[in-house]
Amino acid sequence: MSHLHIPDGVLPGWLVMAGWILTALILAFSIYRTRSTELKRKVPLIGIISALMIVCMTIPIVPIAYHINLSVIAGIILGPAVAFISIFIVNLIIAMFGHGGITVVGLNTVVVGAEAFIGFYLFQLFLTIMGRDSIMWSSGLAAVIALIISTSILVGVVYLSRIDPETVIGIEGGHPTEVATETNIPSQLTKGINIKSFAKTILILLGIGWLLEGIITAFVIKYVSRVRPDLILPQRA
Amino acid sequence: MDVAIIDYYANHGTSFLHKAKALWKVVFTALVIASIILTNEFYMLLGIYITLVTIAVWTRLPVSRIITIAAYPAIFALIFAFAMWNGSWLKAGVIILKALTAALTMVLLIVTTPYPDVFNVLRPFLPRVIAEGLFVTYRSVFILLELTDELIKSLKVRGGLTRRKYIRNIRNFSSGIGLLLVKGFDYSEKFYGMMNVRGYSGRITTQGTKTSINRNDVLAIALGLLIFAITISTVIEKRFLEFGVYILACSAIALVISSIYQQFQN
Amino acid sequence: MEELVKVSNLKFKYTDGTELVFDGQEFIVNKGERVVILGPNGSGKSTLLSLLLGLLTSSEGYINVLGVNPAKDYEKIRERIGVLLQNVDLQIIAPKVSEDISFSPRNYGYKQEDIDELVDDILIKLEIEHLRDKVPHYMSGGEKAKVGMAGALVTKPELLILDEPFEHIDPTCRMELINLLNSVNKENGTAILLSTHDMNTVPLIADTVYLIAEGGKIVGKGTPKEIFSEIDKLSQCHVEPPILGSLFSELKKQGIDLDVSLTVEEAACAIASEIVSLKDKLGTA
Amino acid sequence: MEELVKVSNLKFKYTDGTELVFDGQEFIVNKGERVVILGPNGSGKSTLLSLLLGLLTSSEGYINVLGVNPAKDYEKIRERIGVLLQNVDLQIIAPKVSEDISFSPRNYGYKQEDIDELVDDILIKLEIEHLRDKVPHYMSGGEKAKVGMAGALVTKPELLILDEPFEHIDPTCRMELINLLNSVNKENGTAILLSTHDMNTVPLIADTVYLIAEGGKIVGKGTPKEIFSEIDKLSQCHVEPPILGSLFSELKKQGIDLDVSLTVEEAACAIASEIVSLKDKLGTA
Ligand SMILES: Nc1ncnc2c1ncn2[C@@H]1O[C@H](COP(=O)(O)OP(=O)(O)OP(=O)(O)O)[C@@H](O)[C@H]1O
Ligand SMILES: Nc1ncnc2c1ncn2[C@@H]1O[C@H](COP(=O)(O)OP(=O)(O)OP(=O)(O)O)[C@@H](O)[C@H]1O
Ligand SMILES: [Mg+2]
Ligand SMILES: [Mg+2]
Repeated sequence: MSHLHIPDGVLPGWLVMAGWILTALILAFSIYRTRSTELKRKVPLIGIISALMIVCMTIPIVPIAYHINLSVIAGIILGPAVAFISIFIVNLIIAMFGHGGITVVGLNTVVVGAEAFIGFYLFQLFLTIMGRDSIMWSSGLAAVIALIISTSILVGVVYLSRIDPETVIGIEGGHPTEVATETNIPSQLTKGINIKSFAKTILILLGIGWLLEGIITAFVIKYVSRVRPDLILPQRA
Repeated sequence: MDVAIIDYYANHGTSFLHKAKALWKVVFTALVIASIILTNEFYMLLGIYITLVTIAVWTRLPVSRIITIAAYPAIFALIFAFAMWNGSWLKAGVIILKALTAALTMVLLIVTTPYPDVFNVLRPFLPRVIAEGLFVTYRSVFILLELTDELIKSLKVRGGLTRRKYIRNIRNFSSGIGLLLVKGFDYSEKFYGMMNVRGYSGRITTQGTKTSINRNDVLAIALGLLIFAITISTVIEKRFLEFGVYILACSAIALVISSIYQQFQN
Repeated sequence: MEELVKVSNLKFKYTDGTELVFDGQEFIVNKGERVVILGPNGSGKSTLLSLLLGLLTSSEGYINVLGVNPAKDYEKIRERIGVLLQNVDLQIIAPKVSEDISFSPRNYGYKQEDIDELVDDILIKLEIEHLRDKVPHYMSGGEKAKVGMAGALVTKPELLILDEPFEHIDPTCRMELINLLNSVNKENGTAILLSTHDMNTVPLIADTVYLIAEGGKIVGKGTPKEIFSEIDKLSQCHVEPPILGSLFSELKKQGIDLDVSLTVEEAACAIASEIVSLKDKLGTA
Repeated sequence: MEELVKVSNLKFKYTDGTELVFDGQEFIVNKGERVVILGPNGSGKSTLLSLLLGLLTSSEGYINVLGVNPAKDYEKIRERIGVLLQNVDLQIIAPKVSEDISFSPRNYGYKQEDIDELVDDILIKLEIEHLRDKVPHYMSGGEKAKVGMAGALVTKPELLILDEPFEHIDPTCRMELINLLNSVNKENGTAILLSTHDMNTVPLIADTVYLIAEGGKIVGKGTPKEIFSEIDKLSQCHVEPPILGSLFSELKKQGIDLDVSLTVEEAACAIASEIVSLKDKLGTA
């Protein structure tokens, strides 16, 4: 669990909608941009990378929720645009399998897509700075930083959910008082997410995940670069 | 998330839900999900959850397994609930129940409907790359699952996964993932090439033949509408919430009767 | 005779630098002919078939399949070709057997009734009606092979291209497939082009055998008997003659020169008649 | 004789309900013995081998490998067992041949000098020194098989377990592998347990053959000659006798009763001596 799948019903409707719109826009742009570079030839790659992400989620490394994500690997191999398509596919499928929320596929895609995007550019940057031999360090570092940033985005999203007091977290409907009387929830307690404790919680929970994902990303990219270097380096063209 | 098991259930079930057409099951799912989004009432959500469990019993699949599969998002919901903790158990319960109920709805759909059928319904709304990507991904998942199985066997018999040697294990495991990626890519490329050789022009499965709606479809839609109607009425008219207890009781009774009946059948 | 496939001096280079050159002589498949390609691992059999299917593009040389260059215009001829690849798993596309078998005709835009009829026909012909509603990843290797074959045969193609169709398949099933291929060949005049390592099946399925050496060079062409009697060429290509071929050449070495026969029945007849005639002579003597 | 492997009345059930019961008789591999398992597709050969390797856990019955129950204590015996699984592709894990061959000893914690020596030895023994620095991904099937074999043999195991090692491999390469296995068996006394579909290689590699029917039942045990002369049992298991076996039984039908021989040389001798003796008689008569 190097990254958090937002479940259904936690975030307010407007935020969920915003996630969908953003995802739709980025998808449209990605498809538009890649059309020129032979999108058709990419379909097998999209398929296999998406499948790999899904399959890796079925291999729990440490029991329960811990699994790796491979989003940065997707970014490095597919490039940010195509990786976004792939991540959307993954999120849609795992949502169907009850793994993340179906209503928040949009938001989840934005968050994980950001990992791929940031991972790709950081990897390229580190490679140019540190040279081609640093492929392990470059990819590993890129992964860790990308995950930290994407988690921050997630915290940000959750923070955003507090902004509109009318729709506080969407937990209570439009009539807080009535609800409160009905179900005996003291209304002063429904202030929504405590952003500090939320951030603390996930930072602690995810820290180990980042490290693990960083190490695995480094080894996998190293492996691929030795066996099929063509899958990694000419990507920038 | 055990893809193979889910796929097996979807393809080997015999219940009314398995027999209903994918389109109407998707409608059912959409209605239930909408209900879950609309209501914020603990008892309402619990009622829906119990109803869904009842339907799970009707699918004649291992219910506990289905519930376990659908319990995964609860872990994340727990984190959110913890972060939002303000002393209200009910509120935490609502957050977790929402995640659980939504997940169970999706899982009910997916254990009774082969995934390609579901995405065939969505297909008209998706760009071609995504539709094709979804499809190739589905096949690739099964190719990879088989490869993964063999890979893990190889790693084990060659000493690659040893108790208590964590660093070594991670390293070997990563090599394994790299191997899967490279091999898997070769395979998907061949698979995609073969699709084209066999004449692919955008029709992977048969278009849903326009047969009339059957009993199973009607039942699926009716269930969806029922849940939606009750939920929406409580959202619009808060007074209906007084009946919350009865709704809960009804769903619980339905569950008990169904379970006993199912037990009896076996 | 009409040439369905013609290849000469074809060159292909993989990204890692492996180069294959299919020269030495022309490679031809005639209408209704059953052609087998033999060659060691890595000689380029699969590569040649992929080139014919337009999956790879050659860099040099002449290639013609059903009148077109497959690298450019495969779409024009694909309805006339049935294909079964080395790894059947990768060619079963649709999620249900009946849907998979109807994949090609559906995509070619056939009418639904026609499709249904074609699918029914082929299911009956291959005796796999019980598999109609199965999901591919829950079938055994042999079943998959038959489904793959059904998908290849459903549009009644003129040319069938098969890459090692007998791998993974136990001997009983193999004989069924061979009989099936032969009957399709006879009834519909379908030309068959296949590659295999299993020398012992070659005499049962081949009119013409091509022998490919490492690197792609076509070093031999002939009927199974002709090819299998050129022991030195075979060993040059790391191809072992089928067991009965070896038996007869071993017998020849020991001074017993019988007509080479490559099926068990023929061979038994040849040997038996030799012995019986000797015994007869002994009796009369 | 020391029993390395002993299995009796073993039961295993896959999650989807497929049940395999290895009963009928005990399954035993002795020290230094070469054992072949024959059976149709889906009879449970791979499952049995997986059980022996501790990859699956049986629900009932007795299983013992090198003195332990592999499901529990495989780690204790893994250094003494070399393994080549059905799909070599996924068994060659490292991105370079030499790294892959040293994979097991590295994981077992051997010292670097020892590892280097072991790797050198095995590369020389299998005559694949030229592959040392290659990337396995681009190698031919035969080369991969040899590298996989090297990885299995590098720690000089007492027991070699191979699941269909001859699939995908051309006949010449197959013969090389067979000779290699036989020489390892002779020199180091390594016991060999393998499963295969290729009947014709069985006489070359087996001391003992076990015949498994669908569902796992062990229906036959014996030397190749014994097993292959029980034609009805074979056909019950959908196993075809090797070609020479069929030839001799065909000859028998035609009234010529020779000793069954299963290698080309022996068969040729048997037939030739029969004919020659007849000719001699004819000459003297
Ligand atoms: N995708 C690829 N990239 C690089 N080299 C390849 C690729 N596919 C095949 N080769 C190489 O090309 C040569 C011919 O391979 P091909 O698969 O055509 O042989 P084959 O005759 O079909 O062998 P087999 O009998 O093992 O199937 C081999 O040396 C192989 O290593
Ligand atoms: N992972 C699995 N899940 C469910 N059933 C399985 C699984 N693996 C194998 N089986 C089933 O168990 C039976 C035995 O399979 P196994 O692979 O052991 O046969 P085999 O003798 O090795 O066949 P082959 O000759 O095709 O390799 C078959 O019916 C097969 O379908
Ligand atoms: Mg090939
Ligand atoms: Mg097997």
